[in-house]
Amino acid sequence: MNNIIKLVWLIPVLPLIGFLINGLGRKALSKTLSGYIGSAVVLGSFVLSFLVFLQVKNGASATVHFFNFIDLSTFKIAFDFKIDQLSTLFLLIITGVGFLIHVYSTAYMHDEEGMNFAKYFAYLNLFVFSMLLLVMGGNFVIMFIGWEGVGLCSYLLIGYWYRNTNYTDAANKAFIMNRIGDLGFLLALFWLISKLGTVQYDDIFTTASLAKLSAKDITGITLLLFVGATGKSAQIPLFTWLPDAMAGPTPVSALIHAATMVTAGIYMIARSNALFSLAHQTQTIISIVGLATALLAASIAIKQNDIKKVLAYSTVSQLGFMFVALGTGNYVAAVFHVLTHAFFKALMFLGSGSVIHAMGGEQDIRKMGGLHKHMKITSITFLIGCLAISGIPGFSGFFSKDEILAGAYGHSTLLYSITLFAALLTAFYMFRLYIITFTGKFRGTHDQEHHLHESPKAMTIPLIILGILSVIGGYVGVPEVLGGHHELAAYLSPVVKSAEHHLSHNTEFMLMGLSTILVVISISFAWARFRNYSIEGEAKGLGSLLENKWYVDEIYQKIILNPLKSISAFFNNIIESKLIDGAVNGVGKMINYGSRQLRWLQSGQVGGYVLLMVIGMLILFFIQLFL
Amino acid sequence: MNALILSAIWGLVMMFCGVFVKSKSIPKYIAVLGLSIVLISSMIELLTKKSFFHFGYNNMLNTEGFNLSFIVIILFCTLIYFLLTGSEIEKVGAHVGEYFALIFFVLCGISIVATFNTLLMLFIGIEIISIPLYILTGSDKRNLKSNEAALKYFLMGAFSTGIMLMGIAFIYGGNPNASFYIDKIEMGIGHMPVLIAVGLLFVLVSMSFKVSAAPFHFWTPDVYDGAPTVFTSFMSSVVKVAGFFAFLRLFEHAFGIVQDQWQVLIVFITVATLLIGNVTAVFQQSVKRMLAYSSIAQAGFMLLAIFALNDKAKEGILLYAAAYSLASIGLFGVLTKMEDYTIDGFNGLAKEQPVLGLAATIFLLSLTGIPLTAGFQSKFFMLMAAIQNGHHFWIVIVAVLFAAISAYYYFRVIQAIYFKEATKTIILPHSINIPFKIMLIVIAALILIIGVYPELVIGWMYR
Amino acid sequence: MDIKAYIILSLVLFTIGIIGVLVRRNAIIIFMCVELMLNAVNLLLVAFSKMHALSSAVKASPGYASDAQIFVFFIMVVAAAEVSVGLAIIVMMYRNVHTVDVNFLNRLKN
Amino acid sequence: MGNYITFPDLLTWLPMLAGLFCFFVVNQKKAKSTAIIFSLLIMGVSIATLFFTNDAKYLSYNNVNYFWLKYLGANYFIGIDGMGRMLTLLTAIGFPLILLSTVNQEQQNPKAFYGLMMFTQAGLMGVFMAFDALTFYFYWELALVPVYFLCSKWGGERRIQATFKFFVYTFAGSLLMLIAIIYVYMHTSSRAIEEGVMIPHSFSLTAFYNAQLSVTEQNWLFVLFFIAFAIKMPIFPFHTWQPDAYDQSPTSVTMVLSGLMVKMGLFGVLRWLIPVFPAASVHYKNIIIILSVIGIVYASCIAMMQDNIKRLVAYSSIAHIGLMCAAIFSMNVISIQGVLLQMFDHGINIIGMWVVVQIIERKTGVKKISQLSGLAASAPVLTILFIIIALANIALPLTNSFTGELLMFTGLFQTSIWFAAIAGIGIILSAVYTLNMIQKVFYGSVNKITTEVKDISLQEKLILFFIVGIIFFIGIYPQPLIDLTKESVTNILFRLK
Amino acid sequence: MNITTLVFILLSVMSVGSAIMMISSKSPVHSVLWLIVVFFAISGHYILLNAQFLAIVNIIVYAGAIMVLFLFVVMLMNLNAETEPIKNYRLQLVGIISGGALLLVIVSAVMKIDTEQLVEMKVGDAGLIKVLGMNLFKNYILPFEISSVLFLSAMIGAVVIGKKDDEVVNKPEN
Repeated sequence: MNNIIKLVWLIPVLPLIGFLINGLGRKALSKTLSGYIGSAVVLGSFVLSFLVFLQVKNGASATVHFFNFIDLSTFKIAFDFKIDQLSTLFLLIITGVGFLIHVYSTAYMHDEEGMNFAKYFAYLNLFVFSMLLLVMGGNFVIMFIGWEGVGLCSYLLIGYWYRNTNYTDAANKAFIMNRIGDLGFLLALFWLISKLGTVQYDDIFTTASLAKLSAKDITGITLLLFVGATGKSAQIPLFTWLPDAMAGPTPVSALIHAATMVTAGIYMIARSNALFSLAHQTQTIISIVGLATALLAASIAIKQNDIKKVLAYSTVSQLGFMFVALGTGNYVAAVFHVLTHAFFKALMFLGSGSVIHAMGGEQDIRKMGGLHKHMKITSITFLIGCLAISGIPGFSGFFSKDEILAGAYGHSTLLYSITLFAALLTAFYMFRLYIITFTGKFRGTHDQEHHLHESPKAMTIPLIILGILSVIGGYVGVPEVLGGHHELAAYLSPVVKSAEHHLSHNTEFMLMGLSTILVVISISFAWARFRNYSIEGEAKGLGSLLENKWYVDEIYQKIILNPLKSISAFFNNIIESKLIDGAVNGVGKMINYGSRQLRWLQSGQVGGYVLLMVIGMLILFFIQLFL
Repeated sequence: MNALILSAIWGLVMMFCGVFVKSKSIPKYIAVLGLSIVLISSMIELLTKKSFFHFGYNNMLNTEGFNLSFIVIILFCTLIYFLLTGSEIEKVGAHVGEYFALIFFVLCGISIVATFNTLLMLFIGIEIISIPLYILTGSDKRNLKSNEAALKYFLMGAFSTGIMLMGIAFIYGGNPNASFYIDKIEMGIGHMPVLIAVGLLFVLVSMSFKVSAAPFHFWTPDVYDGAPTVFTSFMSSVVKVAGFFAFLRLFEHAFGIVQDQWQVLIVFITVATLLIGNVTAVFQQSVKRMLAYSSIAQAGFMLLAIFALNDKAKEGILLYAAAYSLASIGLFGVLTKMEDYTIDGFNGLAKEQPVLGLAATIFLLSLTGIPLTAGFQSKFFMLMAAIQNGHHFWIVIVAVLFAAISAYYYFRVIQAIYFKEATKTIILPHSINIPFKIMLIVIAALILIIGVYPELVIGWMYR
Repeated sequence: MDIKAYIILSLVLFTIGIIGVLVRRNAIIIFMCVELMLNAVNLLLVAFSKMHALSSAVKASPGYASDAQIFVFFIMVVAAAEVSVGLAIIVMMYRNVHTVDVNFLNRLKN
Repeated sequence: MGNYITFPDLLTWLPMLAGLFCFFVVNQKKAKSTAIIFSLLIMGVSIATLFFTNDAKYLSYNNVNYFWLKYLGANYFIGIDGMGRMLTLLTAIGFPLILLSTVNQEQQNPKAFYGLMMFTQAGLMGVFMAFDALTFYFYWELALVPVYFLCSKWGGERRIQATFKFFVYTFAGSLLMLIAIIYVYMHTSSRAIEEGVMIPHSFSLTAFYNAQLSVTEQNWLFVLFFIAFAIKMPIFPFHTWQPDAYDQSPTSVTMVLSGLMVKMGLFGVLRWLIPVFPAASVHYKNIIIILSVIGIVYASCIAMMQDNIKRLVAYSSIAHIGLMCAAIFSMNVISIQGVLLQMFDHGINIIGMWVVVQIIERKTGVKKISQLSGLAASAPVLTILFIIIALANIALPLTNSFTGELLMFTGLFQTSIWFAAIAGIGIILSAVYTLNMIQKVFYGSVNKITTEVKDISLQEKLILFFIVGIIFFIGIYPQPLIDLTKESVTNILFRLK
Repeated sequence: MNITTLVFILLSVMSVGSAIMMISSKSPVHSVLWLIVVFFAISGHYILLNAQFLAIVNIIVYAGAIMVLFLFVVMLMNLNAETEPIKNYRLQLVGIISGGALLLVIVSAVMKIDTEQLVEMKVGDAGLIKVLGMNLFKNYILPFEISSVLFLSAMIGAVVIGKKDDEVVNKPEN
């Protein structure tokens, strides 16, 4: 045990080393070498993580102290790593999926020139490093370091093709929206510090210190933390950056914007479950926001035509599900869904990457179709992903989603039914995507058709592995009702204490059955609708509303950005130059004016001078003798 | 005593020198020699507390350390003045010896007003200062400006003399001791007698006139502008400070105990002076005239000493005497070398004449009151005095805000010297002789030294 | 006589002098007005000296009472000196511009 | 006190000597190298001071104290405590960086230029070490005057007006402070300097701490002091001199102004204002925090509107200083410690920013953001280094500012959540304008102006790497700085009780 | 009303009246003559106050020497009523009003004195030449000597300013 724990520092440091090698030596390294290095370090981390996992799965946990980051005698922030079941699970996801995506990238990014290629891997490694810091941090500050770090890497990677202004716009948007969330996180952090004087998980999540917090404190802190989570995990109102973030290379979307970074919010709330369980109002808000996001994103996804956009909105929607789970206190379900989602969403993103690769960069599904013939592995693995996300029994998504639904049902029937509806939409749009892309006739140009080919091994192997994982990933959490033991729940139990739902087995069966049947119906509907897809005209009414993403971006532009700009312009043009500078210069002008006026007193005539002197005397005499 | 008598005697010597010596440049050396003698003898008097001359002057003068140290400072500054601009005096007109004689008489008058103990001596002293100055102002007979200045100065000066005498008469009338001695004026209990109050007002007005405090300052810009530059230099520095010294001495010893009854008048005058001096100076285009207004502005600061009337004020007035005189003398010295007195006339001076530029900059910085210059120390002591006084605190804030404004017009000259390019139409001085440059450097160095270590000046008064 | 009478008298004379300075433009007349002011002062001083001569404190030494009259003497001395210089200046100006109007020379202003 | 030369002596006299050397001894060509060599030497001395931190043991090395104006009770008293040590270190590091980074710029009349630069350094050093109010005031102005000349002589086309505004503004402020100094001085208690000689008052810091001031007196003296410091920092609404001055000054002077000089104001607040007027500080704290917080948002908003890269950095600096000021007046251990950290960090970062801005301006000849594009393609190393510095400037974790801002915000939060929240908007806005600027200047495709631009030279690389190195070192391990200044924080807060 | 008061009033009216005439008469020569009348009236006052020495000196110095000098200059310049510059009416009025106001202020302040202090008339030795002489040459020797400096400078002034040596040049404006 101890030996491995002593080595945990290597887990983040390895990717950091990879980053430094790739970053500093990007001119010297060949593409192959930097690809190897980039992947190898992550693999190394994965191996270590796995070793750690072997240790902690028996219930052990540890806080590893390195040095004091900040030490004021009254207040300390330690540089600590917290190694427990939750963090280890995330370690595995990050390094595991991360490794696969690194491998995939070596092939996907092959067209980039050498320096940029190395830069790409450097960024990717830096991302892994930050994400590892985020989950391993032993206190909120270290988590925050990772938290902002992943935001930065996301920014860098979205803007990877920096010549395109739209892409860099998207990158800025992502960073800024994340920062808004970060502010919430920070404020929560300050609140905690001012109340408890510490940021250490081990000190905060004890009954004794939680008791020190008033109800108002708890609500406030959890709400602010949740604001942080909405930023990172793309929930209403801060979700719009995620679809735009698809500007980055596809593997990046897979890793950052599907599997890992966006789940940071869930991780954080799961990590603080002790706190959130005490805040019922916050929980309600979380579930409402989650649900609304799930619905909204799902509805938008129906009408999107960019393959990655659909996946992006689906991610937002799935994250919404996870928040519903968090809101209902069902932390294990949320984490479970993170796990399965990481598999199938990464799979689908990589699959879409494979498609895009084959299509020579084309992302519009309307110009695809019938790709199944040309790229079987991609198609099949993508289908597995779709099945998994739709919650077809047997696939991983089924188990996790079902758990969320069960939790929602335990909470309220209304919540359950809306969540279910969102799940049905998921199935619908995913299959819409699949059907339009992979079945039917090819609708692209001849050139494209000619070049269609299955992707190289470095891409397909990760697809296959993820495909397998998307199937079997769910079996770590088979619920009791299906004869399982829910190993995940047991594994996480030292850290995460979910709310208990006492649903009878019958009810659970009934729910599963209902959702399965409805999902199948939904899929069939999609099949019926898009089997013979041809390019549609302008959508109208609701359709156009959906196609334009409910005009959320435009609304933000109207109610936030434009006023901000006008205020800034007002500050700049009126207050700064007229009022403040005007006042300062005005004093100068006044003096100048006074100077010009006072000069007339100096008339040059003795009589005038004497007269003024006499008047001066008069005033002085008057003051002295009569006042 | 030494200064008084020796400078009177040397004035006589210079007068005869004017008659018998035909060369124009010789009187300067004689004057420097004489002034050195006067200075040294005064220093000896200050150090030994013994005068060379013993006769009963009925306690009409008071040669305490403070007064003597002021005289020493004044004599020293005048010596610097002679050394720097002695050769300029030669250029004013034909009567070189006479000019020097008049300056010595002025010094004689200054040593009276610095030590007077009775109102009579004050009056005579002031007249001995004024009359030679009227003449010096008008000494450039060919110049109508000089004529005009002399006439204005004379008429207004005579007018103010009348006012001062009226004041003295009232003070005498209100004084039951029937004495002109300033420390024998009885103020009674409570409010001072009305007669004395009226007298005080008259005297205040005429002293304000002498030190060019507003609203009795109107003669200053015109006279300083019209007089030959080299004499303006003397008038605006040494003489002006002497006026303040007399002002301070009179009001401290005669009216000090009822200060609370007239302080508000000083406040009024001070604020008006600061306002008019600083604000009007802003718009001036001629450096000479700007300096005239700035001398009014500086007077506003010196008035704080009268306002405060405490030990710090005395130290401050000594420092001001040294700092302000040196800077003024230096600056006017530079000005005498300039062809064009407008601010634009200084454009690019630093490039053409680096020494002149640097020295002028230091003088201007000192006048502004930038630390490490003597000007700062003097302002600092004045502020300290005013704050120590404890009444009307706001006047200090007004004073420093106006000091900030003063930076505006002083720095315009600095900007011209350093940051602007010389235009072809403006003639900058070409050949400046080495002694002049050396003197400028010496003055600048003195200003800096006093700025760092002001006890060099005020230490005298504690001897 | 009450001293107030003398005070008022000399103040009136003094003020007439001031008014003269204010209303006249002839330099010589202005100068004469100043002389009038000085005379008003002289009169007042003498009156005060005679007033003090009555007070018991001063009576002991008559020298004190005569101080003011000596002062008047000095004022006359100074006035004489001033007149010589003043008239010289006025004459100089007259020689240059052939007028004694104080407002004629008006180069120095603002 | 012994007769040996002490550290404060070295730190003030060396730059002064260097200045005189540049002015009078060396020729035009050597002035630059003289200044650089001296500044490196001073940096060495300053680093050496870090090893003599045990005051009990090394007191005599760290203090200079002798009578200056005996009758007044003013001593020439300079010394280095933790806070002073840190800021002198910053000054000592800053100057070689500034001089080296602008080494390629040819100045006309380098003797005067470098001479004045070194005088400025002397002034700054003195301010950070003064323990006597008069000494403090002297150095305070000594730092100002050379800068006036530097800006007016070597600045941009509107330099004279801009600098003049700056000068008069600061001069007026410092005169007000002078009044307050004198007033406090008048209320200090007398003490014996030698056998039988009593001095009525004293200018020393301790005497000021023990001055007998009523609450009302404290309140308005505080205002007088504060205006001087507020102008120097500058905080809203006393800031209008600053963008103009930064824009119009030669870049190296801008670096001095923004990196080092603004610290004078903050330092003044910490060393003089709060400890001398504890009651008034508490009385005004909310007003000042509100002003600062408004300033943060306000300056950030204006920064977003700027097209001139120099003005943008200037306004961003106002926002940062606003935060520091707000944190100071939160007056708790965490916030003040944060401010001390941030003073150092901000100094390094903003110098780094200016170094890059200066390189860009020199290479392209423009400072308009809208005229630049695609520098990342032509100068990738510069881009990366600048992004790091810019991100450090907006306090990304693991860069130096993060710890400072974290602590400052924590402290500010303890005053009120709303202050922290509104100030936090500044964090967001800072990201907005910084990223916008990066996007417009570095990203996109190259245009006519930027296409010819070459990447930076080795020497510039070294400077920027050095800055980045400091950024990361302090970002990851700020504890040495904290340890250095811990005691100062305790001392300041002790006065508040 | 005794004779002293009568004489006092007479002299006062005379002095004030001729002073007014002095400032109001158009011709400078008349002004000089009126001023001489004032001086005589004031000398009368001195005699009334038993200040004989001053009365004499006043007539000799002022009326005799100074005013003659004035008259001489006036005649020399050939000034008369026609060449007399006149101020505009409004300025004159302002001058008179402000002067009058000043008088009013001071007089009303002085009149507030309650105690009646008398002036010694016709008798007393303070103004006698013997007392004055003793005092002047015993106590006031210093100012007496110093006033020689005053005359010296006045003399130099006359030389410097009065001596005609160059023709007038209208120097360019600086």
